Amino acid sequence: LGGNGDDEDETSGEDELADEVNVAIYGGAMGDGISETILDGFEDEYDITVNAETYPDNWDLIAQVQAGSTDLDVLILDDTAVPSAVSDDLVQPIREENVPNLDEIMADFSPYEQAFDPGDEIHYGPFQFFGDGLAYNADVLSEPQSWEDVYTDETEGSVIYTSWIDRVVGIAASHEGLSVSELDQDSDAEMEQIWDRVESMNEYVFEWADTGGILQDSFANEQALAGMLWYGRVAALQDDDVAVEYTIPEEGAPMATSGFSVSADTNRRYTAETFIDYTLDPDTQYEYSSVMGYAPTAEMDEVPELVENSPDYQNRDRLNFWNASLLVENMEEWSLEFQETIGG
Amino acid sequence: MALVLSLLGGALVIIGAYSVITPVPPQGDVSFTLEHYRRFFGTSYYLSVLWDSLVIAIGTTLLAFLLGYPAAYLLATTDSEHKNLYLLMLILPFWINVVVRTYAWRLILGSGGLVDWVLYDVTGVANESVQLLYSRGAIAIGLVHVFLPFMIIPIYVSLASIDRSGVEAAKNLGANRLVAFTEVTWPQSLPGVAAGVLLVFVMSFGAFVVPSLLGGRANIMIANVIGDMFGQLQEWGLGSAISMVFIVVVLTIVYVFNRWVNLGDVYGMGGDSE
Amino acid sequence: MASASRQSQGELDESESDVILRLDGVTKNFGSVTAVDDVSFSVRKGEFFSIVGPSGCGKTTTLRMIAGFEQPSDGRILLSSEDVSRVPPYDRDLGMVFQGYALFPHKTVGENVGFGLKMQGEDPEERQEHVADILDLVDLAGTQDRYPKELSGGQQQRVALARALVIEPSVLLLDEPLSNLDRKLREEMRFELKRIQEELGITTIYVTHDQEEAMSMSDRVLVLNGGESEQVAPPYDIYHRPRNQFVAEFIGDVNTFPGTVEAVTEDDYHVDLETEATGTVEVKRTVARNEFEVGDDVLLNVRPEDFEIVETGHGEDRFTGQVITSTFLGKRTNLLVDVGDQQLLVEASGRIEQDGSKAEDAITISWKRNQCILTDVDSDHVN
Amino acid sequence: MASASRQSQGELDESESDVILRLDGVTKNFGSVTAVDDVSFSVRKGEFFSIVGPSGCGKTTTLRMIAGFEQPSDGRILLSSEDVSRVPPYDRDLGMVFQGYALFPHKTVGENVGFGLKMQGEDPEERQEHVADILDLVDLAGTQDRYPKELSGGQQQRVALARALVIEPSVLLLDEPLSNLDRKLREEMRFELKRIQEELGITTIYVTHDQEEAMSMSDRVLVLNGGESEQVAPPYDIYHRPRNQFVAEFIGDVNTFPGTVEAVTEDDYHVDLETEATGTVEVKRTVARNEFEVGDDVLLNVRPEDFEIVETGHGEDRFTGQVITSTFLGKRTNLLVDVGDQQLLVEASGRIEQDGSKAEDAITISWKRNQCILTDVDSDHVN
Amino acid sequence: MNPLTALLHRIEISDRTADRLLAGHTILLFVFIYVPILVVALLSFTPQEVPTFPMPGISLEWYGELVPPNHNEQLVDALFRSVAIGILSAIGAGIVGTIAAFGLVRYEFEHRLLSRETLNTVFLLPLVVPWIVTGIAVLTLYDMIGIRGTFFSVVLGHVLITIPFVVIIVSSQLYGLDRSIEEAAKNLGATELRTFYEITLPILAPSIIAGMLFAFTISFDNFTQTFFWATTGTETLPIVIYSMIRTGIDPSVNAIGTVIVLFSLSVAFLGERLSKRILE
Ligand SMILES: Nc1ncnc2c1ncn2[C@@H]1O[C@H](COP(=O)(O)OP(=O)(O)OP(=O)(O)O)[C@@H](O)[C@H]1O
Ligand SMILES: Nc1ncnc2c1ncn2[C@@H]1O[C@H](COP(=O)(O)OP(=O)(O)OP(=O)(O)O)[C@@H](O)[C@H]1O
Ligand SMILES: [Mg+2]
Ligand SMILES: [Mg+2]
Repeated sequence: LGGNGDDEDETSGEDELADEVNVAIYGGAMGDGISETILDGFEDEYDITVNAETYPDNWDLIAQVQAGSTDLDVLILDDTAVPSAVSDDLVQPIREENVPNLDEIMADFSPYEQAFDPGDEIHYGPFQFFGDGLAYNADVLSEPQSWEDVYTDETEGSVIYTSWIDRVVGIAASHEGLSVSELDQDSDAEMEQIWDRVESMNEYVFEWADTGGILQDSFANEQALAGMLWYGRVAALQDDDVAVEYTIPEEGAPMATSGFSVSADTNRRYTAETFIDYTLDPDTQYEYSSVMGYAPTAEMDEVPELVENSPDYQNRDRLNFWNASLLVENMEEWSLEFQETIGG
Repeated sequence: MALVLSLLGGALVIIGAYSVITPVPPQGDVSFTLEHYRRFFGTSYYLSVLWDSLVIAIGTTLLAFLLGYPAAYLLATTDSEHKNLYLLMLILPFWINVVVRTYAWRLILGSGGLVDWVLYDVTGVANESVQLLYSRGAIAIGLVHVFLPFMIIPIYVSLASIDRSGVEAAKNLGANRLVAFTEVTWPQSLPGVAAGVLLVFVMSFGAFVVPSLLGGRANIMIANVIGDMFGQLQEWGLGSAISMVFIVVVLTIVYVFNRWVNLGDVYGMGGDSE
Repeated sequence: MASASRQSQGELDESESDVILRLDGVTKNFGSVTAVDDVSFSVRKGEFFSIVGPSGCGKTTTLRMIAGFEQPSDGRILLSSEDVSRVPPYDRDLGMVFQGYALFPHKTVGENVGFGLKMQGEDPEERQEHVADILDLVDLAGTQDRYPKELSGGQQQRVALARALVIEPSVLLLDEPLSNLDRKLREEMRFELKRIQEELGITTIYVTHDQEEAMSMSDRVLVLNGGESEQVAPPYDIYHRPRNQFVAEFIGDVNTFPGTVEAVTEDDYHVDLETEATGTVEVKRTVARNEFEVGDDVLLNVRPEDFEIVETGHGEDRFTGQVITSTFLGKRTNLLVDVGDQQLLVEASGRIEQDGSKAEDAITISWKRNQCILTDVDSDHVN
Repeated sequence: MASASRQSQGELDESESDVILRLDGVTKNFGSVTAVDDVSFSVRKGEFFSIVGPSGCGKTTTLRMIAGFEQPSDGRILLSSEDVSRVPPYDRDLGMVFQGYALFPHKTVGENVGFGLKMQGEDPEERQEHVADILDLVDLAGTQDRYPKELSGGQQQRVALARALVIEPSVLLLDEPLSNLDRKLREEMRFELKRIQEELGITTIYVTHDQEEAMSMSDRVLVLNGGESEQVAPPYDIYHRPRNQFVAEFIGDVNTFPGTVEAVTEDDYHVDLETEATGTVEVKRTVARNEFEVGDDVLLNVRPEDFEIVETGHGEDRFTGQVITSTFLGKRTNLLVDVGDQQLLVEASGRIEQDGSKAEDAITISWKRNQCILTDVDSDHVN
Repeated sequence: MNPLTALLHRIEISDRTADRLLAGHTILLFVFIYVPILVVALLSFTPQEVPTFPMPGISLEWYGELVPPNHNEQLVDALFRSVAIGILSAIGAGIVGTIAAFGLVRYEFEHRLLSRETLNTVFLLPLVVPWIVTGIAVLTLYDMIGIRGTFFSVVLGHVLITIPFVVIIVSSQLYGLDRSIEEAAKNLGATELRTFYEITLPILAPSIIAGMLFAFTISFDNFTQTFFWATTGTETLPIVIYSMIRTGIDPSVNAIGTVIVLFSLSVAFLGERLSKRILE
């Protein structure tokens, strides 16, 4: 089948750019940031219409794709969701020759190097990374060095974390000085340690929120004096003159990347790849990270000031990736354990 | 019409099938299994969430009824010409997205919120900061707020259709206002009460947004568990099984309730209730 | 102009000791509508008192004020000489039968009837006996466990009656209780009602728009018109000596002849009629309710049944005319007779068709002097 | 046993050319209830035909089958000699006035009345004219723009009538159109209806439970009872020569004396009454509708108005008795007279109270031989 | 008299007191309903990105997000799309629900399985089945019949979930409808169809509209199912708002809510004024 004749539509036009591309992104502030920099930039550069569809999080997106609803070409994913997306055939391999900017990614985050994209083929191109570090109200607390430092009389009932199970286990593990990259699947003792920690954290926690919005609001109106919040949101709160600071404790913290994958049933594969390539372009990343404050994955000589000040960027060595397959395997069990721990 | 019905039937068949096969969604070889149900019934946590949801739904329904009935009564018996406007005013706030409204409740109920401000900062009734969020009570308040019109409107309709001379007859026979109400008005308003109670109960039993925003993780309801199964946890089989159990539980309750107050009445069929 | 004698023969003496209910200048306004306008009357213990009048004349409103469902805008209502304006309906000790019965649809007949007793705190067993007794009285024994909708209209009406009666109220109020029944049943119920009323000797106030009903049952009748009281009198007086033209016309059919009082003798009025067919007519003074003077414009009314079909002949009390229509009604036949400048409604025996007088026939009719009604020309008409 | 002569004098000859509607053995079952049972009759063009009977006897069902809202379970309905069982209601060319008027509450009077014309596709201007004309006819000119609820009951009734008339239907069906009106208004409307019917010469089928109404307006009357046809005849016959005891009792009050036929002469039946007060009575054979033989048990019925109060005296047609109650009805007074083994209802003139006869008085009454009704003892009674 | 009745019997409440109590209760109820709405409205004027109380000042910034040229296109587009879907679904549910109500009330069901009770339950089902379940399952069906992701499929789905409201409200009025009015129309020459739209429909209009109002409300506010059914270009307002939850909703959403409620309240007030004008 050649590139001529009556088959000359988008499907067979393997190496041709389509007129438009449908991209799934997160909603809210991050969505706005992506939209303003990456999407608009891509549209301008390639004269392709980008249709953005926003999602609350990874799992909603995956559920929708699983159920069959999508005319999406490009999906946004966090690395923790990549293994299940790959094993459920929701995404297809990226043809490396079409995405030369994959090589720009620092080794730390490269899908070639990291366990989150198992197998020989590449399915995912991360464009930012961020830690699940510790945010705190600077009026009340001085900069904590350790996770332990935030548990004071004052913060009892004023700590907030998320209920996402990877974060719950990851942060509790970090408290114990365990790295989520190296959790021992077979060690009951480790897990027991983690659940005991969750239980003791729970005494200070007023809410395990399931949306980032609640995390952010809680810090903004000072209900939360300490807990989890991403650097990008902290930076935004600081703009609103909220006395909130962000740090990575010395025990370390879990980290994640966000990136794009090519949808398994797209018929604009080449365009999708071109888009991903664009997102990985250091210039694009520079632009994006200067707005959002999340650190770029590309190797670059100079990072924006906002990123420069980012504890995520400064303490990259304290951040650990998840052992994603371990996570996927145990999620339901952990989730149940977590609910029972906090619900009793 | 047939399209709509078959849509619903089809949906039920699919969920029913998902609850007894593996893997879900089906890929390659599919085999029959009762594992999903075994997991559900074997886990006391799921059962306790189901039970707690039931309790919250009943509490919400009761609260909505207690708040809604007198208002429906007043609206049904008033001679005000603005009656329709008042009824409309009950519904219009609900055109603000439920998330936005529920967020507003967070600001009212949370510590540092409106209630706290009034009770602690201004009046000093409370001697420490008041935190009403993250409790079953907060869920109930939020749910009542969301579902109140569904309680009020049916009760209003049924009260408005009662012949007022019955109350006068009762008074003439020596009943004071309260007795005339309990003996005459109340029993005749039961069809509307049944409709309202049914709607609010069913909808609050399956509530999703309000518990997750107001109740906190420790107080999630069954729909949140189902949501997790289809979302974060990717356990569609278990999610389908929980859904099937939930549907059966609701339908059983609805059925028992209907035996008690004749469903025909709910639809205004009137007639042979005993 | 006639000087109407305002002495009202139907009214009771204020001091009369057995007055149980008295309305004293009672007025009721609904916004700008005056539903009842300065109405006064008294009802004696044991009396059967009816209120009649056209639709919207204020009958129901009057009854509702007595029952305590409305407050008079002005005037007083006295029950057993006590002003009841501050007494709520449930403390007035009045039984009421509502126009639409107002039975409790969700209660059985037994529960409906027993409701008042329950309110009085009577214990269930006694109550059951009482209910059974009263159901017996209204001929509904054994229907205790049925629901109102399982009964026919007439039976429902009797349940409503039993419910009002069982509490042995001092006064029974009835608002058009028979209006929903068919003619046959209505007549039966009328009879029944009267029997029960007499058996129990209960004071009864009865609202109806059916004149015949009011007359057949009542000791006295109040005629209301546009909220105002037109006359209070026993049925015979209301029918034969109405105070004014409104009452005359409302309470039955009349043939009206305008005229002028020509002379007044000790016994008679000489009335000069304006019709061609007859000249001056002498009317007994006792027949007229009001006093007239020479020169007063009056109306002379003859009821259809007061005409007689006679052999041909002449005279001032005779008319010869043409039958225009003849309507067979069973008991009687109504003839519409054209007597030149007027059409007269004449009631004849029901067998007249067989007897001969059919449409198109010429007949002669006469009426008796003392069987006519003389009213003031300025008084209201039925519109 | 009496051999009733089944020749029905009210029925029309099948072949008669001006029959517009014919029911032929029509039966209607609702589940196990037989609402109408093998009813047959024919209606002539221009005729005013009434259907009467007690509540639930099948009047409305019969009318609804004619209109096409119900299908007969058995039998045929012919309109202008054409079987209409397959013709939907909107193609039957019948006007109908419903019991509750069934006016369209959301349309003005003009739109209500014009609805039928609109369905016929008449253009708006012509329609307006037509509507105005017919509203004129029913005396409602100028009410076009009002809504039904803004009219009084009587006016609504006339709108319903106008709505049915304006399409000039071949037959007009009326289901108790006057039952919701008060007595005065009902009598007026009766007259009005009859006038319009005659003016337009329109065939009319009129359902009522009011016997007097049926008789006063109709050319012929059908009496239904429990779904079955009891008699079809002109009013006079129905009243004075009822086919059986049911019709006699339903169509008016009767005083009934059981007896046995003792002898049959050319002109008379000799009936031996079982009452003590009277012995054998001779009744003209022409008076009885059915033929009787010697030994037949019969009922002899006398209508209250067929009694006469006479001077004291004796004889086989006289009763002397005690007045138990006397009910003043205006036109007339009903006396309940105790004559020993029976109580008789006697109708006297309305002035009797003044004339003397009051309760407790002894009076003598008589009746005329040829003014009685003889029926088969086995026929139905009004229950 | 049972003890409760006996107790109540002893409580004398004058009509005035009772009316006041009721009025007081109802006013409190309206306060309860409107307090969160007021909070939403207040927050729409905050100058902050993450609103807190007390507000540090007043700003119209978030209303700027709604009006061109600097408007948040996604949000505003979604608003108009939601209104369109809401209206179409309300119309759809109005039609289907009315027909269903007719079937329920008018049709004589003889079959044991197809009884009125069964059908009543069937029409309640869309309420009973957890929303996420209908969301996913119906989506799977859409995928099978190939209408997934279309605007039509979203409307169709909304019709499904809003039908119960129309059915309940319409069937109760239909039950009380005097059938002789329809028969009168047929008697005057109107065919079945003509009778329906000339007579039945206008008379049922109030309850159909009430049912449609509920339907619109449900559709306008629905997230769970719509999330699965909608796709690029068919996202509704709730979906856009939900997608913001992950990182925090900005007050432009409050501004939208405020505009919606103010707009609909004024339409309601005006409507009431107008209808009174017309009636008088
Ligand atoms: N609640 C009310 N508000 C305003 N007007 C009223 C009210 N109740 C009665 N009216 C008016 O008062 C007048 C008298 O009404 P009422 O019901 O007493 O008449 P009625 O004699 O009983 O008539 P009917 O024979 O039709 O029952 C009527 O004009 C009526 O419209
Ligand atoms: N749709 C129906 N289903 C079952 N039974 C019916 C139905 N319609 C009428 N009937 C029964 O048929 C009988 C005759 O009813 P119909 O309405 O014809 O009486 P009617 O003579 O018009 O009475 P009324 O004077 O009370 O109006 C009654 O026993 C009634 O209960
Ligand atoms: Mg009245
Ligand atoms: Mg009937």
